[in-house]
Amino acid sequence: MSPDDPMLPVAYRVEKVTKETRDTFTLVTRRVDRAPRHAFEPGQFSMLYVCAVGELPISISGDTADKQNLTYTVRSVGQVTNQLVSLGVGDTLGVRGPFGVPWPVEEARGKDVVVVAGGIGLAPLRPVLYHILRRREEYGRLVLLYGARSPQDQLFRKELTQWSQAPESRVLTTVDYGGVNWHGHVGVVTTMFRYVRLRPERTIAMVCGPEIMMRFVARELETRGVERSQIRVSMERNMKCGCGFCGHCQYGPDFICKDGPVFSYDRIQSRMEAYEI
Amino acid sequence: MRSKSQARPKVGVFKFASCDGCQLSLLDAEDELLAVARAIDIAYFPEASSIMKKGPYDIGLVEGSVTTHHDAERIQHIRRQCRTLITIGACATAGGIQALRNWAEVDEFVRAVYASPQFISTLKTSTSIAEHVPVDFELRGCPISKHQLLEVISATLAGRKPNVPTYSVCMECKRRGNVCTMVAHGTPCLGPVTQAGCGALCPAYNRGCYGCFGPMESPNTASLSQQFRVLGQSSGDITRAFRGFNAWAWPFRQASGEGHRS
Amino acid sequence: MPRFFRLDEPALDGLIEALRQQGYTAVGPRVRDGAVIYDEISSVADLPQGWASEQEAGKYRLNRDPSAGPFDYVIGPSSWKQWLHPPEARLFAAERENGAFRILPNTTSAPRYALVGVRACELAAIAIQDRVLLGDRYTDPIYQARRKALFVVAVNCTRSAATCFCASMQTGPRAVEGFDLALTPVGNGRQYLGETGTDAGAAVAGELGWPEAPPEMMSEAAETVRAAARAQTRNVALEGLAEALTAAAEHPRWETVAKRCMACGNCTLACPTCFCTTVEDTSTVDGARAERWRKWDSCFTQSFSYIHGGSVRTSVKSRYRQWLTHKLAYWQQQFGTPGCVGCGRCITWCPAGIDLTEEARALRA
Amino acid sequence: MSTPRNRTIKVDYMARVEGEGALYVKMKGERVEDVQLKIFEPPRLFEAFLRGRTFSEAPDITARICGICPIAYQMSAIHAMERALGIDVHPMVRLLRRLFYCGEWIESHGLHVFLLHAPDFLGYPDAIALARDHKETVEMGLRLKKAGNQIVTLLGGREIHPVSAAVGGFHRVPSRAELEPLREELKWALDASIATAKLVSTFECITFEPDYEFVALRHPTEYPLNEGRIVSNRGLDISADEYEDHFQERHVKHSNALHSYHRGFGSYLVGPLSRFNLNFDKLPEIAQQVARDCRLTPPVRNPFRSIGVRAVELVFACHEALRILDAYEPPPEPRVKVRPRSAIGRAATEAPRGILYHRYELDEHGLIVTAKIVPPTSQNQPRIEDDLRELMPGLVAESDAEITLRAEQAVRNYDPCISCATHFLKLNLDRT
Ligand SMILES: Cc1cc2nc3c(=O)[nH]c(=O)nc-3n(C[C@H](O)[C@H](O)[C@H](O)COP(=O)(O)OP(=O)(O)OC[C@H]3O[C@@H](n4cnc5c(N)ncnc54)[C@H](O)[C@@H]3O)c2cc1C
Ligand code: SF4
Ligand code: SF4
Ligand code: SF4
Repeated sequence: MSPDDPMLPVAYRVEKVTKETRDTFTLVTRRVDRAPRHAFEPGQFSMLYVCAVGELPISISGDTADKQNLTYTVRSVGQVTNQLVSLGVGDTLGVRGPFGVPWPVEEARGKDVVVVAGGIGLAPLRPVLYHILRRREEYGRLVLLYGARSPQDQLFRKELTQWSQAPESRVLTTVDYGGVNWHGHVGVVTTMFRYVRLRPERTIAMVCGPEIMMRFVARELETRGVERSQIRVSMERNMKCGCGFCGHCQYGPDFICKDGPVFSYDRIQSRMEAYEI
Repeated sequence: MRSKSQARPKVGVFKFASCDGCQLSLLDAEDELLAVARAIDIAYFPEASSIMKKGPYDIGLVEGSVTTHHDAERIQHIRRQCRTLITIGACATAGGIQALRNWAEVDEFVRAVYASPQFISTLKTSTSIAEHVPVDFELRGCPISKHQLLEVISATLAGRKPNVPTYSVCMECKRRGNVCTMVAHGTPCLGPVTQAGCGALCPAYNRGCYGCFGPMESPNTASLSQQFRVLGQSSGDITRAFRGFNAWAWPFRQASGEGHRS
Repeated sequence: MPRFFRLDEPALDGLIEALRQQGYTAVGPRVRDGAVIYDEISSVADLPQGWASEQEAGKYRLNRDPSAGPFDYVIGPSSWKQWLHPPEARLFAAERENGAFRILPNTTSAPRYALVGVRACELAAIAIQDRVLLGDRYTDPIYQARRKALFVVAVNCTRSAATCFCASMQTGPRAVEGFDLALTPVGNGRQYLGETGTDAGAAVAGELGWPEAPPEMMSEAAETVRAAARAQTRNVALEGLAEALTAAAEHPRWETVAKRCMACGNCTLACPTCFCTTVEDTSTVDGARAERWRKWDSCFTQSFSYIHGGSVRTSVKSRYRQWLTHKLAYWQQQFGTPGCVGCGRCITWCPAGIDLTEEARALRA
Repeated sequence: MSTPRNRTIKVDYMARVEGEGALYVKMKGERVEDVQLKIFEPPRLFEAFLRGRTFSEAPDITARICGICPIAYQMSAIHAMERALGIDVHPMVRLLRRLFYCGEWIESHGLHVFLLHAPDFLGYPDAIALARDHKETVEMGLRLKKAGNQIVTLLGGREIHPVSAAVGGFHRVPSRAELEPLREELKWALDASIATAKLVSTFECITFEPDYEFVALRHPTEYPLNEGRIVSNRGLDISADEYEDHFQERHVKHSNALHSYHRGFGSYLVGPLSRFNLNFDKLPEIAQQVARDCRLTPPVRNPFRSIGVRAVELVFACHEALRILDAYEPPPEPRVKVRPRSAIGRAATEAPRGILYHRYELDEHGLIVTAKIVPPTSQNQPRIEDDLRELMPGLVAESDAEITLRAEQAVRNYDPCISCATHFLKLNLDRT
């Protein structure tokens, strides 16, 4: 029908697959028809379609400066993600979007940025780190707090080291279970706050991870004086379309696909505290 | 979708106490049967073929309920032989209509049917396969829908979760544009508490659903029973309504008892 | 400026015929299986003349009523969304080609429907779905194509059912906009006052040469429609409702209603504004071809809120809360109007007889 | 291994029959010592749990006895209930029931002829293997079978356990226009049935002609489906009400199915051969002609030729279905009102495999007090054993494999539905 049917996927070819952890893979993809890739901003997501299997919301984890590829980091947790991570170089997948409200990288200009990620939640935040580090002087301090289940579950390990070496940047990681060879922090990500000194009035926080982790992180940030409106979280709900037609991602009055996934904490704080919304 | 070429999955079809209807559904997929036979290796399907390849099997389709000591042992053996075990139909998933014996004195039942009851060896109950061994997927219905069976086969081959919804028959009923028999005619209908899958057949034929796909994901049988009473149903009627082809499925079993109390 | 005409039954037949001549598929009310449903019609003879419905919470009966004209039935179970936002629609097909796949968009053109007998509440419902599916950023091409090809003949209500409450929702019973032509039955329902709403409507009226309506016909029409409004027994108090419901998230009433609610989904699918859908991917046994289908869904199903790890709304209480709060509160914030038009379908067609107006009232207490 | 000796042959599982059973043959030299058609399909005890259910539930419950011929169960149950409750249905309802039944015959015969029986004659393990060499034949069979299923689905919603048949009529009857799409396919099916008859008449058969008592329904004007008197070539002529006076069920140790005998006569045969032999004159001319062309003229005694007779019945069923499409007008009401009363009702109809008898005793609320169901396979079971007893001596020179094959084929001649009789077949050939 209409050429700009938002429900029609566009074919992308897998150019490269990187194994990040035992269950998480990064796929670099390029448009099959060689037309320019879809434009996106950090924090936006695509609906990725595996032919005959299904479609899922997956955040773009690549650099906005990469003008050729769309990159995704996928954790295999179920049917479709399993199939997605087993795609090999040369396989095709369908891409719709990008959809959603991005992280406030413009608004954050000149501010300290605290990025808090849990597990796969680092993937949607990676474009933010790329963005800031490329324009390092335009932003204040950069702090990344990253929690993973175990050292083996940490994503982007090489990059974590690179980022920690960037000027005015701190990267603190923690795990739930360390094992014998782990000499880093053990514990939930909120415990990391005691190692960083925040300048709350000039801080903007971007948080992505399991809902319960985001709830605790947001509370922690709030007790440390960061205003609710300066805390952004990325929410997750079932999505079938990405453009507000299917209704599945409703979260109170908001559609996560188009009013989110990135929300200002002050808007959704009461909903995050409630049950089964 | 199958990206890499892989061996055709080896499939076995096994029968327990049943009417054969569910396995017949495969033969009733006339348009797809030959394509199915190309896509999977039908290794064991006595109703259709004299070839009986030994296990193990990638997929076992099990029809029927367990009603004899011998079958109770046989299902253990089959489970060990099958990587994925899929039960098909109300007998296999809930004990079937023959589970009505579970409320009765079986010996008396046998005496009622057979002149020489001593020849008959049967268990006191008819039970679902899942009461005996772990089951990977259940396909409901008395009989199953051949569309759902084909979906399970195609989805398994494609690596997709089968589209087998667990919500109510009403969802399909309304999509199909049926007139609700309960609201418009006052005909009792189990649709609201029954799992979709048949395409809301009975309401489309102007009768109430009799629950052949078993309980839906969150069956509120108490509310439906109350509504049945409003429609003038006696407690005996309500008991009978829930004691059908899925009588032994827990929510229906429970609801059929409630019928007595009121 | 709207113009007013006088129509009799043959003129109505002429209208249906003219629309069919123009290539529209005429869809209107007709009797099937003990209810008035919407389906294809070819003439006035197909309309439910002589039938009247009796409606209550969880109950509908279509009774013989010799005095009833073709439009005296009051709305039944089906709504126009079935024709504009179909229950099942294929989004696209895909074909395997040496490892890759090719997307095949739908190629069939949208059907052209002339809807005959659209009520004021239903016009409001269509306008609401317009906002959802033709909204700001994205448009749904399936809905859009059908919507564009539409011709609407509205009919103002002269009777109300016991479940109607459009007057309190300010959506009826008189149609004010969104139609090409509107009719009001007068003179015991055997004559009609015709009103044009668009140029397309005016063109048809002109072509058929309908005589102008006398002024007394207009006042009679206005009065019967007002009477239908006065006859309504149910209502929802809109003032402050959205705020009250948003604040009532932990109200004990949700537990009470969850005892009766069967989460069967009937209310949402019968509702003319509920738009939610799910998708299903299918493939042929040989894997050569795949399709993606969209189907009406409901927030009452478990899978609706499923994310990896489990459904968000596992309790029926939270699902009922989603439905009612969305309809009467969140919708206002999302789209600027309530999501309810007062048609009463969710009340009549709830097999457990749950009454949204009653719940809304209890939740404010 | 052609010298007669004492030997034991076992075939554990017999395939391509509906249900679970075993066959046991014990031979001593040329003498057959014992033949048992063992049915170990677990008993499902329908007659017991039907008690206390309402009359209106019997058609749907008894349908679950057999997924291959559910309509036969629905029809016998409905007719028995209507006899008990004194109901006459509209002639158009009667016609529609015949159409419904034709659908089941076409489906069931199509299934048996192409998918279960033909592989025996052509030397294949199943229809799927057959399709590799004879694709068109199998495709024709599947399409024919589907034509039958289309009738059933249209009238009843689905192929297996359709939902529309009811005591008093149907829950919903179709309009003429709804039936119309069947016509083209049935025309094709009629031609395909004729081709089928010609095809199977070329299959090689051994010579084997037992002296059967053929028992079938007979109707004054029609080839029997739903109604008729029960007649035989030995002079039996009774109504269904008298069935139990003449036929007796025995319970034998080796089987979970009851064996039926004609009192004073012994085993008897029901099913296509019996219907054909006793009602040849009622077949439409086209079916008679096809039969003659295929050298099938009554009495056909060779059970191995039953495949041809089934094909002739396919011709009849397609022809009859087409005739009904022309004659049908929707009845004024889909079904008549039924008032329960205390009574007994009996009925027999012609399932694809033969006579299916039901009897119900109802109380004043319409609840079932006692039920009795005699399916065709129970009736044929003693006769199958007799066939084997008569067939075996002639095969004694053959190899074990050959004997087994023949024995299996002889059983399959009956298209036994063990689900009905209760279900599964297993052959143990024990020669000592
Ligand atoms: C905005 C957004 C961004 C996301 N970004 C990423 C990412 O970058 N990397 C990543 O690994 N994961 C991401 N997810 C989560 C990812 O979508 C789920 O893990 C995935 O849907 C699970 O699907 P499955 O089929 O593998 O799992 P199953 O548990 O088998 O789920 C079955 C089906 O349920 C639905 N479903 C399940 N979970 C979700 C969900 N969270 N949202 C929508 N539908 C769901 C899908 O239709 C799915 O096919 C994101 C989710 C959202 C909402
Ligand atoms: S007829 Fe039954 S299945 Fe259909 S909507 Fe009504 S209650 Fe639900
Ligand atoms: S409506 Fe109910 S009884 Fe009828 S076929 Fe469907 S699930 Fe079975
Ligand atoms: S009430 Fe439920 S089904 Fe209806 S639009 Fe809202 S979320 Fe969707």
